[in-house]
Amino acid sequence: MTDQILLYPVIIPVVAAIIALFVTNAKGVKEGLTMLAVTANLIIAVMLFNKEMVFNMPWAGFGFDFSLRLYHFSSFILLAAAGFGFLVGLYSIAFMEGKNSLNQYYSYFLITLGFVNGAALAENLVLMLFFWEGLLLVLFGLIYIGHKDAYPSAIKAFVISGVADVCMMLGIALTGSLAGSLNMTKIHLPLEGLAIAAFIFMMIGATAKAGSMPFHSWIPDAAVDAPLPFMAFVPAALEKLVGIYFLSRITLDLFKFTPESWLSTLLMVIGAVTILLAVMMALIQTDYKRLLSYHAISQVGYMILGIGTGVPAGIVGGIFHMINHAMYKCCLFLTGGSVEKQAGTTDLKKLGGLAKTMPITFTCFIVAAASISGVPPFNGFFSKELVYDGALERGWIFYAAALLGSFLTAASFLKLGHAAYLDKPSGKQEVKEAPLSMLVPMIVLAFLCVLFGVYNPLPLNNLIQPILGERLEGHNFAGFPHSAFLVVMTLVVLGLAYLNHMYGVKKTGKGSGASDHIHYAPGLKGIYAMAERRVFDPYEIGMKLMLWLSVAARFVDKAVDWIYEVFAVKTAESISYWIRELHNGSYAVYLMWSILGLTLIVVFFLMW
Amino acid sequence: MTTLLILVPLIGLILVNLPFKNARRTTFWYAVMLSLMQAYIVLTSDKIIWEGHFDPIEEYFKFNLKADNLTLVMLLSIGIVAFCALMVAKHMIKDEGDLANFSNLIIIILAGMNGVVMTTDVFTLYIFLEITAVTSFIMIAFFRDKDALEGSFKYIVLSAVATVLLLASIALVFMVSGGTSFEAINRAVHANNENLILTAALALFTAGLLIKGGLVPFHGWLPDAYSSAPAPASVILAGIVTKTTGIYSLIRIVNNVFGFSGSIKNILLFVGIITIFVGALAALGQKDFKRMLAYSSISQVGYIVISLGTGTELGLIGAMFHLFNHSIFKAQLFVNSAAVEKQAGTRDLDKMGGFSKKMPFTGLTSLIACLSTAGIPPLAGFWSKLIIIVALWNSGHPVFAGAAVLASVITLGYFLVLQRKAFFGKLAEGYEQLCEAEFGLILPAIILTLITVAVGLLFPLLSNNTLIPMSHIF
Amino acid sequence: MTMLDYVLLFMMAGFSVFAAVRRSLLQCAFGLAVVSILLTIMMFRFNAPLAAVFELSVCAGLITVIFVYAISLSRVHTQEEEQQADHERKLRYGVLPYIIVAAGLVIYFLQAPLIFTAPPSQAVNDVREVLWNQRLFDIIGLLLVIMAGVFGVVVLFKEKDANE
Amino acid sequence: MSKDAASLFWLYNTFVILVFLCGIYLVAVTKNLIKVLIGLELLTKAATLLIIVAGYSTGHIATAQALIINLIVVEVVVIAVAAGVVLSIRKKYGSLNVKNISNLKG
Repeated sequence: MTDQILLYPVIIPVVAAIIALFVTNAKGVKEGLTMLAVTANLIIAVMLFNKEMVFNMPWAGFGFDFSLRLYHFSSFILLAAAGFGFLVGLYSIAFMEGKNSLNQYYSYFLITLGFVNGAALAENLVLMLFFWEGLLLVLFGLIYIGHKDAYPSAIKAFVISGVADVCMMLGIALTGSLAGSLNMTKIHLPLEGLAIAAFIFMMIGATAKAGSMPFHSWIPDAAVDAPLPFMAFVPAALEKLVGIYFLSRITLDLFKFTPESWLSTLLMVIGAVTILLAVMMALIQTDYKRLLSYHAISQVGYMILGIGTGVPAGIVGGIFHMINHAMYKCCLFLTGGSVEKQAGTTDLKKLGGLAKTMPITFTCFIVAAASISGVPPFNGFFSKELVYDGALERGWIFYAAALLGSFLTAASFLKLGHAAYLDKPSGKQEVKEAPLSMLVPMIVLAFLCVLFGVYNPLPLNNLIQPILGERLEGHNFAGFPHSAFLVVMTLVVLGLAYLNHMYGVKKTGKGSGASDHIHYAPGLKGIYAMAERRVFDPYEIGMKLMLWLSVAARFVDKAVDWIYEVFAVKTAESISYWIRELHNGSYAVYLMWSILGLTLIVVFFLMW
Repeated sequence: MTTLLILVPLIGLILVNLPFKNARRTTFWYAVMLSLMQAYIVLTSDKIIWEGHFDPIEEYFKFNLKADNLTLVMLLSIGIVAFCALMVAKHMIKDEGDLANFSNLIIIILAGMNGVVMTTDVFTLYIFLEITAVTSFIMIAFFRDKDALEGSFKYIVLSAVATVLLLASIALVFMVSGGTSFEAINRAVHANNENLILTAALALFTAGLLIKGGLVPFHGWLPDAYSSAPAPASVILAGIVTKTTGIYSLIRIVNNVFGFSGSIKNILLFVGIITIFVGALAALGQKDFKRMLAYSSISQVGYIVISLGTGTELGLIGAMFHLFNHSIFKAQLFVNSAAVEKQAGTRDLDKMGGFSKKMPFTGLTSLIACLSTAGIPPLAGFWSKLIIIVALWNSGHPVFAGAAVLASVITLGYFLVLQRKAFFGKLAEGYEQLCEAEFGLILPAIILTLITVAVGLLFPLLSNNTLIPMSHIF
Repeated sequence: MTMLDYVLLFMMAGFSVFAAVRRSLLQCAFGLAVVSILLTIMMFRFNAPLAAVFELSVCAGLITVIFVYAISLSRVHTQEEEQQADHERKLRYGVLPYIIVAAGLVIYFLQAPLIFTAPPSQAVNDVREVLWNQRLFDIIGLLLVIMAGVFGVVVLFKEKDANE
Repeated sequence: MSKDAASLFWLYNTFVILVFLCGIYLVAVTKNLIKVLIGLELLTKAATLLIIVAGYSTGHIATAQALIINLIVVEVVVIAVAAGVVLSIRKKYGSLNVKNISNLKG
């Protein structure tokens, strides 16, 4: 196969997107075009799977050449993205019906897919940065068209991702200058001196794109404002894919990342903190979609923790968790979408008793919720075990944090399931099951969760482990987790979560109050209240800082204006007036000046 | 035969004023012919005139006149400015007899300046300076109105003092060198350098010439003389007389005769920078059109002197080029002021306004002259100021270079004030029926503008065949 | 340096100060004439006869005549102008110290020793020969000056005033 | 430069400067325009004296005489024109007071 084919994954979605922008909004034309593009992308991704290919074209001089490289890891990301693209595309046809600015939505959707393919395939760092920035713009676009006052959260997302991308740019510039070349395969820098700074900057960029702690605050807001398929497609799946793909490329290829270095502990700390804080916030949410978005943030913590350990088990666990998370999170969001479409609201207090009216959505929810909580037969359980194995190897404190995280995850999902589906129905109107085109993606994703769980050698052996290649040191993590101790601990934690849920329900009488006893616990109540008021949100702090800066700048500007308009003019006028006064018209005075001048010159000459 | 440039005007003067029937009416045309011939001769550097030898004249009049490049430039500008002054005179002086007198005076001052420019003897220089001075006294006081008489008297007093200083210095030099010709003095200077008498002589000479050139501590007479003089007189005065008597002789004396010593450079730099700033700042607040132009010419002469003060070859080129440029656009500004004065009848800037609507040519030409004086790129003024500032920078006076640039900003300032008050804005009331000056008045302005623009645009190729050779007078 | 030279010098200085200080115009003109005569005598002393004759005839004569004519034109001061002029005379003496200081400075500096190699003494010492052969160009200059003077007189002393 | 010639020059030099200063004082201080002219004439006298002394002290008396003759002629013309201007001022203002000619200000 000629190398040009590498261009197709990028070109097809983007061209389709441009066409979608201008196509007439006749019934179904846009949807058809999108599905066509997405299926073509899926076919090409399948064809390209596990191939070795390089495509090179001079682009902008100065060493930025348009070079794409297909190898195992990028083909895996390509395939996953194509899969999600196809499923969410199918889902959004039904879901987005009747909503406004549809051609904008579909074109941004396709551009996102194209740029993710581009970022995955990019061989040149600057080219990767180009696609990375493209994603930022489209992210803003997609949130913006959510509904009419989605503007603030779109700006918030844009600013936060923008800041992170600037760090990324800085990192790439540093790496480029240190390594002398911008080609990812040629860069292999030891971690000392400036390289550390470069690593940190790039790590910030990658983790921010994946949505980890310091750069996470836009996701919950976007969850409420943005169109739901966007949430299912970008924050849940693609961003994680691209972010973690680049994070693993940094740690595995670009830098000699060793478990001993303090950077790996730094990564693990970020991961652990993200897990705990995000899941604690998730627990107290009363909105279906916000709860899921906080979980998306906390699950990223597991991936970063896994990769941060630097141990083969941890890395394999992290990457495996990445794909698993993408699947069940996307499925959960889709169930959220169907609930929103059918029941009209996503507020847990108003929902209830949907199990009987929406059986298929309910079953998909059960499968996805179980896999995210790490219940044994499903895929979440196996990837979490690998992450626990890696974390325990590096330090029990990280393992304890991860375990507490999964306890709270399980508790919150029990609360969600009980409140949304099992409580007695509070709403009056009759709720029907979601249309078929929304159900199919959910069912496929649920089936995949089960498949990757039960028969996990399939994903591990031919998808994830080839990525590490020689770094595996001969382990094969496929099959049932090796250390029994971890399995027992997980089961104990799940049991505790169930008991905690039962206690909460008995105490408050209804499903949605299951976490109240934690929410209003003496110590936590103040912190939770402050968190609700966004006190800890870095974005708000930044905005206040900017306010002071602009006031100071305006003051300086006024001072400079004063100097030019008032000061310079006044002095010139007064000096001019003084000089004109000096000429008082009498020739005697002029003569005296001349004599004075004469004596000065004579004295000057004879002295020097 | 350089002497022709002096003899022909002299003989012509006698012939034209003979008591024939209408001999006096031809004076004006004779003067015009003279100035044009002079400009033509210099431009074409006609072989016959320069190298030709007429035995009869040669045998009787053995003058040792020398004409190098600096003289050529001066002769050219004298010719051009004299022609413009005559054109303005034709239209400003209505009476037949007065016009004849004025043309005679212009012929004399033309001959006088030619003498100053071509002489090689210090005392002859003094005599021709006196000729030019006396003629300009008479021209200023030509119409004998109150202001003109006052301006003329002030010029007489200060010029007389300057002359006495020159004479004293000539006496000292005569004592040391025995002769008064430049070479004799040069030999004496080289023979016993660091002699106190010679430094005293140089000091007195510089002071005298600075008074005549109108630089700041000595400039008292200049604004009054220029602003009160009748229009044609102020054109030729501001255009070329002050620069020939003051600056040219300064260059010739300091450069060829006494040679550059450390102290003369410092004096020239110091006087130059003060002149630039005082001239510019004084011009900023002026109410009278011509008085502002007078102060602006003081400031521009300061540029010439500061460039001379660097003492380097580039500085000299810059000085000479700016001298030529300045005489062109200053003469043109005075021609414009003459046109405005004739049409609008007033010189007070506050009463004027929006004249360029009614007098488009005058407005446009004065705008170009203003921009050129301020040194705006495409025009000639920019190139000469550029050379000056580069010369200052190279000769190790960055502070002066910076100050010179700042001053040209002030220059642009007061010229834009002039343009806005006189030509732009809405038409001042009472001038509705204002109309453009006759063709005679616009012609000199257009010629001078064309010269400024041509020199500005053609500067690159102009520079190597005229400016560089000009520096070989060292 | 005979006694006569000193006497002449001191008389000249005395009379020039007399001319500078005296209030009445006539005495001032008289002082100038005496200075001019003394100058002529000095020139004879320095055996420069031609120059002396010129000086005497032109300066002492012509210029004094001009001044007397000018004085006759001006009217005598009225009474109150008289003491007004006296009052101003007091003011004028204020300028004297500045002038003395300036004189002191210049004289002090010019007293420096005079050492330079003297040029060869002049071969030709006949004025006429010098004037007509070496300085011919000056004569041309003189012609022009006289022409200028003529036109000056024509313009300035013209009876009917052009724009009266 | 002979010794006595040098001393002769310096002696006359001081007196020349004195006469020069009297002239300047008269021009600067007087109220009457004609006195200004007299002052200018004094200045010329000083210059003439200096040239004669310079010529005599170095033996170039012939050239000095030529210079003096030329100088005197030129000075006559200058003073004549100056007198003309002064008389015109007198005719225009009616008085010879210096105040008349100090109204060109600024």
